[in-house]
Amino acid sequence: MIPYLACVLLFLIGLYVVISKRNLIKIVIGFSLIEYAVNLFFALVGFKKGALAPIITQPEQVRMGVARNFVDPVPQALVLTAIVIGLSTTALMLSLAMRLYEKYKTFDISEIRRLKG
Amino acid sequence: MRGMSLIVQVMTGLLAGILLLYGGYIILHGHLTPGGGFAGGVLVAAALILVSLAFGAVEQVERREYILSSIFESSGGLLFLGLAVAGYLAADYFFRNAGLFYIGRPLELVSGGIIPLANIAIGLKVGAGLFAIFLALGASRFVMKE
Amino acid sequence: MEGRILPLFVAIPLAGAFLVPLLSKLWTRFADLIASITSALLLGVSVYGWLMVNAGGMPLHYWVGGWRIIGIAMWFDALTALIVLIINIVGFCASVYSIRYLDRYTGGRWKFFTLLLLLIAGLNGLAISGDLFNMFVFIEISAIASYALVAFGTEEEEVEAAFKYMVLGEVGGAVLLFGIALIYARASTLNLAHLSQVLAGFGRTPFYWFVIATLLIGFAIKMGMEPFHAWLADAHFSAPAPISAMLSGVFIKVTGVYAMSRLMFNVFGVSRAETPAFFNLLIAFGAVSMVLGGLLAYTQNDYKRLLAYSSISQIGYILVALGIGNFWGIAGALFHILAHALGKGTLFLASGSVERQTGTRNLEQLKGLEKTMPATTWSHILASFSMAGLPPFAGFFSKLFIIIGAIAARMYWLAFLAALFSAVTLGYLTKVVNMAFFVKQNSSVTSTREAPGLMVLAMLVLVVLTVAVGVGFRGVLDHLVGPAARVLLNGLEYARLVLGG
Amino acid sequence: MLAHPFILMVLVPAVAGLLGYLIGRLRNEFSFIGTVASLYYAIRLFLLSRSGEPIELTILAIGNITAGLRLDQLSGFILLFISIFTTLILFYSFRYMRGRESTRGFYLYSLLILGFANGVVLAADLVTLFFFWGGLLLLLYAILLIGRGETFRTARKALLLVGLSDFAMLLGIVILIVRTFVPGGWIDLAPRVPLPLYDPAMIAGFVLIAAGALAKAGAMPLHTWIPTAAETAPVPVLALIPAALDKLLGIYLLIRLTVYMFDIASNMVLRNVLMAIGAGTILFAVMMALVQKRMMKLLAFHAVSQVGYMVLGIGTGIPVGIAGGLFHMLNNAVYKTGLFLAGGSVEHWAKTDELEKLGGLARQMPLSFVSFLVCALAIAGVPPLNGFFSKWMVYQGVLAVGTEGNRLFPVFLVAAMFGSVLTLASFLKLLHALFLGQRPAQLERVREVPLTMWLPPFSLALACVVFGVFAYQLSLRGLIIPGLKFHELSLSGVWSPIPASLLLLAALGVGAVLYLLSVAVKPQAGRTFVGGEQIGYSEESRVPGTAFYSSVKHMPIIGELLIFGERGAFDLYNWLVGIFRVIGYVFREGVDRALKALVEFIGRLIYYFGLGLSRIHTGNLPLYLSWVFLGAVIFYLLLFLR
Repeated sequence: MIPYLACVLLFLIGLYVVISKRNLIKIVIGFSLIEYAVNLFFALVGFKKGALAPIITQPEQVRMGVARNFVDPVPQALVLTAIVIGLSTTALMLSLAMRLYEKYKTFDISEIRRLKG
Repeated sequence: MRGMSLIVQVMTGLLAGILLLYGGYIILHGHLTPGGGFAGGVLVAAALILVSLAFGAVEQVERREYILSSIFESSGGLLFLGLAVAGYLAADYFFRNAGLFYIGRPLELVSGGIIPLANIAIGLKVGAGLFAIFLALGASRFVMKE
Repeated sequence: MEGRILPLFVAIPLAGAFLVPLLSKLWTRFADLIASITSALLLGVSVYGWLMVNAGGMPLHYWVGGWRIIGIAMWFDALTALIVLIINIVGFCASVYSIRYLDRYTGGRWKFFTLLLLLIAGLNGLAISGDLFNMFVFIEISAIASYALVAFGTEEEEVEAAFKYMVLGEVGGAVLLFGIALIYARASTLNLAHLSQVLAGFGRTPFYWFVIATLLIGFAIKMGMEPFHAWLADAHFSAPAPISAMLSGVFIKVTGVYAMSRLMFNVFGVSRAETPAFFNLLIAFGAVSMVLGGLLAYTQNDYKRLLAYSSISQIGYILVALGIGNFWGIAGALFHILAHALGKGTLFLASGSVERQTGTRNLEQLKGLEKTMPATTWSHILASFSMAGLPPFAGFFSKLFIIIGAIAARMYWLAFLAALFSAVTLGYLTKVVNMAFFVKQNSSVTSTREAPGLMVLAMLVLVVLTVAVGVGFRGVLDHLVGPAARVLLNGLEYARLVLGG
Repeated sequence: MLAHPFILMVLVPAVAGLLGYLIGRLRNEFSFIGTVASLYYAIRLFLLSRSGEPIELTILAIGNITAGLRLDQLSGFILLFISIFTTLILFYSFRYMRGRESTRGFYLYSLLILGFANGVVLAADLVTLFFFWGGLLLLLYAILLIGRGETFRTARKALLLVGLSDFAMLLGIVILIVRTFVPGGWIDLAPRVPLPLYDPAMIAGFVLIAAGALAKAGAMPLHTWIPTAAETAPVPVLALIPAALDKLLGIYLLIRLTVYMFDIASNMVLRNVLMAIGAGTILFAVMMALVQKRMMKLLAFHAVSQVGYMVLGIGTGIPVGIAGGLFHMLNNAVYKTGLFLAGGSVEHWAKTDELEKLGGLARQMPLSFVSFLVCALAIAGVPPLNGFFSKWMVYQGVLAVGTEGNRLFPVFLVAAMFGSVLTLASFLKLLHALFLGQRPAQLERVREVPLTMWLPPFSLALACVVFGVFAYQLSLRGLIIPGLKFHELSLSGVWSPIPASLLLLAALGVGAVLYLLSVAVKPQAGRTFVGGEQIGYSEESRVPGTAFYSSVKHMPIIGELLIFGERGAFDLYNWLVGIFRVIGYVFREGVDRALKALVEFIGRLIYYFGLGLSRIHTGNLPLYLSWVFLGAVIFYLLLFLR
């Protein structure tokens, strides 16, 4: 239960950062926190107590059917994909943040308000 | 312009080769051990970024590197897609793994069908792509201005 | 195998996207060529797929890599056919239009077309995907491409809009991923068909509602429903015109409405009789979007911003229609997706032409363009009529179906509201006509010539389709929209077809 | 199926219009071919429809629902006249429109309008009808963009007003469809058994659709776009749309509604409402017409006013009244088109339609003058012209309502008769201002218009006479009565037009001779002397048309009559004009402005509300995020914690 609570906490911290911080870079960081929280949650979904990592190290394992004692490998694969997506979004966000800094000479989101109405 | 200090440059020269090697290892063993194209590609990109941070480069070289890496990235993507299409053409299934390469012998390097090849393609794409992102972000500019 | 063509929907645009940066190093115009050829091919494939589904009556399916249920499923039924057709029609027009439109920007041509093709690939992949996580991945692919495209101009406003759009959009993405993780935690499967059978066994527990609410937040952000709409106007406003057309015409509907209705109707099995709460929520938020979007559009003085707020209003129509939940409502929603994609696509392309020729989009500065830009003017006027729901254009029939649905469901106030807000739509769209095209010019910004031929061609294709869909609405209803609406109405029947077939 | 005459009626004009638009050089030829072909098919269909059996063509059939076209006696008759009027007007406009702006568009739109109007009349069910109806709305918008001045405002006003009523009509159609799903049709326009008219939903459907029909015909209070259009649109457009086609179509639909689909006789309240609208339209529009200073606007207000008689007649629900309303529609289209065209001829030469600047053109333009005179007398209801006969039938209908115990009927009767008197007055004024009186200097060179321009109004004037003299034999028995479902028409009080008209003709002949002898030969202000010295013509000494009565009283014989009249009736006239000016002012300020103010107020309300909404989009990202957060909370509240 505690890991799940940690996820929620992480998510809330991320949300807090995104909503309340004004610095663009901090917003990106907060956003990454949200992603990590969700990824962590997803990885936890596949967790099974006392099970092994889903890696076959000996040929015999295949034949003996040890595979049954593995944790669910699907979430891990999915989380990897999600991390890749997170990486690209973070990279794009950072590059946008840098462009914004070049244009507006500030990292303060509350001053970047040319679009309104 | 000149990059970082001599100590850093020497250390980088030592490390970069090892990093590249390790990245290649992870890419190639992606179907046997944890890791694979993405993780290995990140390592490769890290090595490249390290070198370019430590040694610096004139803008012209950066531009060339950027073009090169975008070419590599695209070819990685095309290779990956080509593998998928090869399975499609051979056996009607996108990413069909059977019937192309020898598969099914656990824990041997040449055993995963098209998976090692796909890992290589992904490694190419991720390595080149991350490096391209690094160049596009222009991080080196900030470092070198100091 | 029947489903052979399905991977092409993803493979063709991806191949195009990877080829563009390689080949455009040799000759920059390869980018235009590849993009146009690719999108034309896609259009051909989607028409072919539609014909196959229509002829056989049975959906097409495909397992990537031949892995059956543990692999990635692809699925092409009548609903997919409709969505894929919409994506590729607008995508084709956008890429043809972009060829001359991009003259405005210095360089970066290949980046634009790569991203555009990635956007199309993501949307197509989402439409044919039969796997929950894959849906998420494709949503993210198209979303990331769209963030980058919004920022394409790299001026202050563009980058600002892209950043805001991105933060909101990615919050939506994260929430979606959270919802998917919740589903997986409970059902241990991601295949939509399998999932629907597993979920059907759980009953309408609080967990069920929690997951629906979570997913709905994600989709609401993607589709720009009030009050999740804040990014939409900025993004549509700042993007290059063909991208605005893609975003408004296709993106918000495919990643928002289509994905939501696919999940809710076919996987969660919502139905008006059993889960009225969901439908009432759609009606409430749809009506609010319809009203507020229309009011916001009414006050704008920027051509594209007005159109952007109008999109929110039209999304409201679609949601209301889905919320009505009977056949006419759902058919009306799908018809409206089609009509709005064509009509709003035309309008955004027309705004791009005006901006390219005159250099401004401010309605107070534009005057008397009718004399010099007749094709653009009339494209705009006809598309406006379609959007406002005047016969015999496509938009009329969608609104007619929506009103019929509302009356059949005894929601008279909704019918009244829908009719009223088509008058408001007419009001703000003719305001554009008035200010930009017809008022006599007096030394204000004006253009000396019509937009280039390819741009006009792209607009005309959409306008002709708008008229054709309106005139041949019976055929469209019988062969395209009606079967698609039945897919949604049949709900869990979907699962049986996949697993049985 | 494409070669079926029904389809051809719609397609041929449209295709001819498109071809003419594409090949601009041949647009006159193509327009001619299009209209004549439409006329040919219309005559064929008219003759076909004489057999009495409806002919149907199903276009779509899905299960039980069919949509299609149908020809019966009513639609055959209307079709014929649509084609006739369009042909005449286009014939006229070949010369009139030459060298003007947007000529290509004019022919395209008017031919498309012809095709769509044919479609409306041929439609067998409400949905098909609405399809063409909506198309006409767009074409109206497009054709009103032609002209001079702020055409866009005109077009937008028309689009909003007519569009609003079209939405109402759509709502009505949907209510009817949902309410009474008749197997075999999307609400057939001529069901075997009329629908009942007591259920609130049915009444709502009826009222909403009737609103659409009335707006099309131009009844108050949805008429205001017509006078506005008169300021900007060219004459053929005015003659084509508000004068001819819109009346035909609007009243056609009203007849379909009241006689075929429902039985209006069964609901007294609705009848009273319709009659009140009719009477109000007659009176107020004619008052507005009296005070106009521009010919086209004056005619436009009369075009509105005449609708009142038709609505009044149909609203009576008595066969005579309904037949009278339908007949009046036909007559009105004939003389109103004639008036517009003849007036347009004047305007064509004079380049203005302001009454102050016109006058004395009778000698230069005798044929136009005669056409205008006959049509003006017809509209005023002078026997034996056609306008008299139909008005008389309407009065009979109103009287018959009185015998049914309706207490309100005297009001309607008085309004209708009074309107008739005022119509006569205003046309006397118009006639004088245009053709009699003194000619301004800049009009010296005016001469008669060419054949293609005088022939259409002249033939219409001829039709006025023919329809009047042979009213019973030709029009009623041949056209009107078969078009309605009543087999017998009891005309109480016999009016035999032929002998009466012979007598009147003799009187008119004498009058004409006198007129020619006394007035037209020698205009009264021939020479002007100042201090014993003759000076030339000067603008100051010219008496404009508004001083009609002061100049007429110098005429030898007619002058005597008029001097007599001037003391009594025309003092009253001036007095009344003063009152009407006030009433008209109040009406214009009170109702028209109030309506406009209301629309503006709503628009402004929407605008400021939207402005307030748009103000809260401050561009502040955390604010947007908090909205998302808020929405999320609402979602969870609504769904998870239900």
